[in-house]
Amino acid sequence: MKTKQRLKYYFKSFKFFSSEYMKMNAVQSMENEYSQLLNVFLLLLFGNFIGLPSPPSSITLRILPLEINEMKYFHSKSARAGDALGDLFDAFNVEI
Amino acid sequence: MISVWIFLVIGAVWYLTFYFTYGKFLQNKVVGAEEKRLTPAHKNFDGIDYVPANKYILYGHHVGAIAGTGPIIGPTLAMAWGWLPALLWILIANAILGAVHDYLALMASVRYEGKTIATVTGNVISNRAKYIFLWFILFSLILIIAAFIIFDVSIFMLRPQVATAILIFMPIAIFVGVLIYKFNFALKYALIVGLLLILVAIWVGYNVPLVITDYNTWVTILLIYGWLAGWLPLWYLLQPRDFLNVYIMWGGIILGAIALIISFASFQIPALTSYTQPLVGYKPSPIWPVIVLVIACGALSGFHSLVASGTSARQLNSELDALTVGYAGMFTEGMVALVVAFSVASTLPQSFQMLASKTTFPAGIPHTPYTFVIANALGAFTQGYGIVVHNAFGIDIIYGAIFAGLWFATFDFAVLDTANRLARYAWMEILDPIKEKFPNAHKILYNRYVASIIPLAIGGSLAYTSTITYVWPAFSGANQLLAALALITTSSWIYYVLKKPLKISLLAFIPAFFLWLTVTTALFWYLFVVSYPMFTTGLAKHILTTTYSGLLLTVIVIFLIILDILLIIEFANIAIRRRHENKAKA
Amino acid sequence: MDLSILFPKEKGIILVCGKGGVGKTTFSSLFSVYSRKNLKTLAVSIDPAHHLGDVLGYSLSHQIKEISNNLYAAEPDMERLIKEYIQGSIEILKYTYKELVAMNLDKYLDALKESPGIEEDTLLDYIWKLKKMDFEITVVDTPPTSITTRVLKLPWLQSMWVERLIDLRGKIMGYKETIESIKAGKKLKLDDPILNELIKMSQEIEDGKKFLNNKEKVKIVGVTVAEKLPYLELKRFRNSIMERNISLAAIVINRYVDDAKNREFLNEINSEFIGIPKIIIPFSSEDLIGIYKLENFIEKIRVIE
Amino acid sequence: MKAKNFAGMIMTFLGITFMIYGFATAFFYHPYKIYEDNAIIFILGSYLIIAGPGFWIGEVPKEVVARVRKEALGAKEEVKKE
Repeated sequence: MKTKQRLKYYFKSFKFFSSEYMKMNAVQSMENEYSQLLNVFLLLLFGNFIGLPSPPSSITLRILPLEINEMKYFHSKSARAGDALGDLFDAFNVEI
Repeated sequence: MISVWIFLVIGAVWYLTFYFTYGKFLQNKVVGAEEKRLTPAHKNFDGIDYVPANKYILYGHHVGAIAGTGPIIGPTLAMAWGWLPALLWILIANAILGAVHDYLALMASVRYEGKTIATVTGNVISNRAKYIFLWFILFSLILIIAAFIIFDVSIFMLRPQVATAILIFMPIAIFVGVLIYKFNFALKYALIVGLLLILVAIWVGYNVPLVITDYNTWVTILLIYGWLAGWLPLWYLLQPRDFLNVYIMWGGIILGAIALIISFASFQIPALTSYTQPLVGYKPSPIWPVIVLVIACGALSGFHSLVASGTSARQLNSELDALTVGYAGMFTEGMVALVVAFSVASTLPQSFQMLASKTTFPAGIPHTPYTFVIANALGAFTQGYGIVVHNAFGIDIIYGAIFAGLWFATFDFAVLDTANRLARYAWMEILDPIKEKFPNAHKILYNRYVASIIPLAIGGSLAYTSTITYVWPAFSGANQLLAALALITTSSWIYYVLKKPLKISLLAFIPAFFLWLTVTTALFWYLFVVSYPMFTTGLAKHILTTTYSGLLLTVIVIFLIILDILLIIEFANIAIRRRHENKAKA
Repeated sequence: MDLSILFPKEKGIILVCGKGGVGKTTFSSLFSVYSRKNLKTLAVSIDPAHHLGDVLGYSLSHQIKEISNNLYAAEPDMERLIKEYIQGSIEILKYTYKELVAMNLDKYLDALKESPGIEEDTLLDYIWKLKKMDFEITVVDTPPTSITTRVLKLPWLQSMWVERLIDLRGKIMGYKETIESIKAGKKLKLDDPILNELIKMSQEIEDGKKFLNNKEKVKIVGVTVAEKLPYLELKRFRNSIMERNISLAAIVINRYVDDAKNREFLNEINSEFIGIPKIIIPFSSEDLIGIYKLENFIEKIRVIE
Repeated sequence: MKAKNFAGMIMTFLGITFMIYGFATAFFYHPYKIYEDNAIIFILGSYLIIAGPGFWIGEVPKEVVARVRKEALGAKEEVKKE
């Protein structure tokens, strides 16, 4: 009985990993583009703190309360602004 | 007649022993990775970039990102020296240099909150070192564009069936992409549909080859593709193509390994033909140091440090996973290199008879299997792969060869347009320092279209005028320098930042300096024996193409050597400054 | 023909615009005193110079108060207006993200007070508030034309920005939805509060634009005197609001003296602003202060086609 | 937006016709091969198929805005009706 269970476990975990791996492959560069666009959106909204032309404050004020969750991403992305090289290498999946 | 599969087993055992002995030592003593220390994926979790991923999935993704076409060219070319030098280099250099380089780059980046190796270099050594890093990347990308255009054209000219297959493959990738993203097809079925269509493409290619005899038209076609693909939205062309590519690669490797074992293939070439074989630029090239210019990605590649310090560092679940992802990841690429090397070694004379008539040997070079493998490296590999698969499963040799060709060409196309995009970015990044001094020059050079044309123009011009034996070693040189810089950074990170005792840090320093020494001598050798003489003979015989490529390669190699020396000077004065600080503190 | 041509069908706003010092406040007071006879009138001055109270002869405050029967007035203070305007947003934040109050978010929002263009937003928001009040007619004494033009053009600027943000947010949600559907293995429909908010905002801005373009609801009166500079400023003002197809309801010529210069000036105005009624307010030697004096002065006003 | 989609459709259609044309010419040669100029047409077709759909279906995210706007407008009508 022991080996039968173990085999079933291995087969199930293999199925899980292969489907996860497939998903990660299918979605990785789209996720990267999603994060870049999100960063641009946040920069557009709150750019006036760093000198970018920003929309009339009536718009910023109304969206600010809804934007708090995505602020976390905004901070971590701007902390890493200096070295976009890593992101580019992931997005383009260079195989050398 | 020693059979090949024993060495595959030896290779696997070798890597496993190294994994559990040297790898564990690196992990516990040198880097001191602990389970309880939080990785960036947990510390600055943001749900998009920083997301902890499962160890095996990250390993699969890391290997998918590093192994591609690299471990095919190097080992095939190295067969000119016989199978022993390549085998030894792939086993030893991988274990001591390659895997260590990937693992340390991964761990250093994990300790620097997922920042890339370029920023780590900036912190650990100096900001100028960061720009050296970018220059190496730019040169590697330009040379890889040239090298891969030449490879593609040589396959399409030699085996026109692959050309049709790849041209049908592109719309298939788009179709699969539409299935997945627009009609929300389940991934499993989209993959099956994709792979079936690829088999159809191979069958169509087999029956209806696409023949273009003129070399330069092919190069122009590929340059146009590189430029065109550089502008398309990422998710729409790149993602589905990579989605299929990875499965072609895994399929190719596993099929090749099984075929080698089942067909009891045995070495058809001697262990060592001669110490100096006419390999790089058809000049007698000694194994040490030139092997580093030939086998680049099979044993060690600077680009892996960038891949390792990207998603892999940001999605690492725990520090202990790093050994599997970084260290074992490189070993997998080593196994791929072994499979490629053995499939060529066990079939070289046979493929020589078949393809000798179709290969153009330069004047004054004897027609032997060992010069055939240099003049027509990809022919040797695809034919060899076809024969091995034929012996094992009885599939027609041409089909096997087309599959190997398609496997190579799909990755080539992927690298072609990604290299173009990255070169554009690296080019713009490098221009930063001149922003204040020459603002208007900077404005012109910084323009998006200009930035994307320059790398393609230089790389393309090399592709028009030069051949594999000149361009590939130049690329490997730049690539290995990148690795040397990354290794020096990570070893000084261990010694100066982690403050490990000298005895342990030497374990990282010695391979770094050995690599640096080998690469520098190899580049000097390349400069005086290959590229400069090529320039002078071209001048003497008034052949424009050889003079141009000789000149361009000489200039690039000189630039690389200058940067290389700058790198060591940079490291030297950092070391001296740090010793004064320690003395002052003590 | 008399001042009643400016009366709206049911509810409306009169914006009295002109170069500083041409007599906007005087006309606003005259007109509100006139209109209070048959309509429940509110006179408001959002001109930082704050002269409405002095002309009407009452000390006005931030809150609206009845100064005589059927006539209400107020002089809102800009600082407090901005604070009220931003306060709304702080309340929402404090309500939805209680834990963030510990991060004393109001400092963060104080920074927003200083952001450029906050005055125009506040003034526009105040006009929208006036629209909702239940006065039959509201006479607004506006700041000099340079500020008023920007306030009037603000809805178009806002809508340009909101459309761009909607476009970008739509793209983001498109990617997110595709990614999540692939991960979940089935087609998902995600709803994004920010996109909904943006679309709601774009509806409101459209309504605001329609309101400003509606000649019944909003009547803009251009005030000038028979001099070059105020006249040129009025022409420039007319051209800039014409771009957003807002038109002038009437032209007021203040301190009119029946001499050659004024008559010639009147002809030029007639040729330049065809089809727009002209309100002539004769020069008055003594200062027009207090409702009683204003009322007596009204019959002197002539309105010509 | 319409023009962009339309251009995308034309390019994709042209791409398919070029590829079929290029492929058809192969059968005039024994053994079958797509030769020289026909190959160029075949390749041009393949490039058009790569570039075409980008304009046409590249607008995946647009549907989301249209849907949300419809829902928002729908909600508004109910409010008016009550």
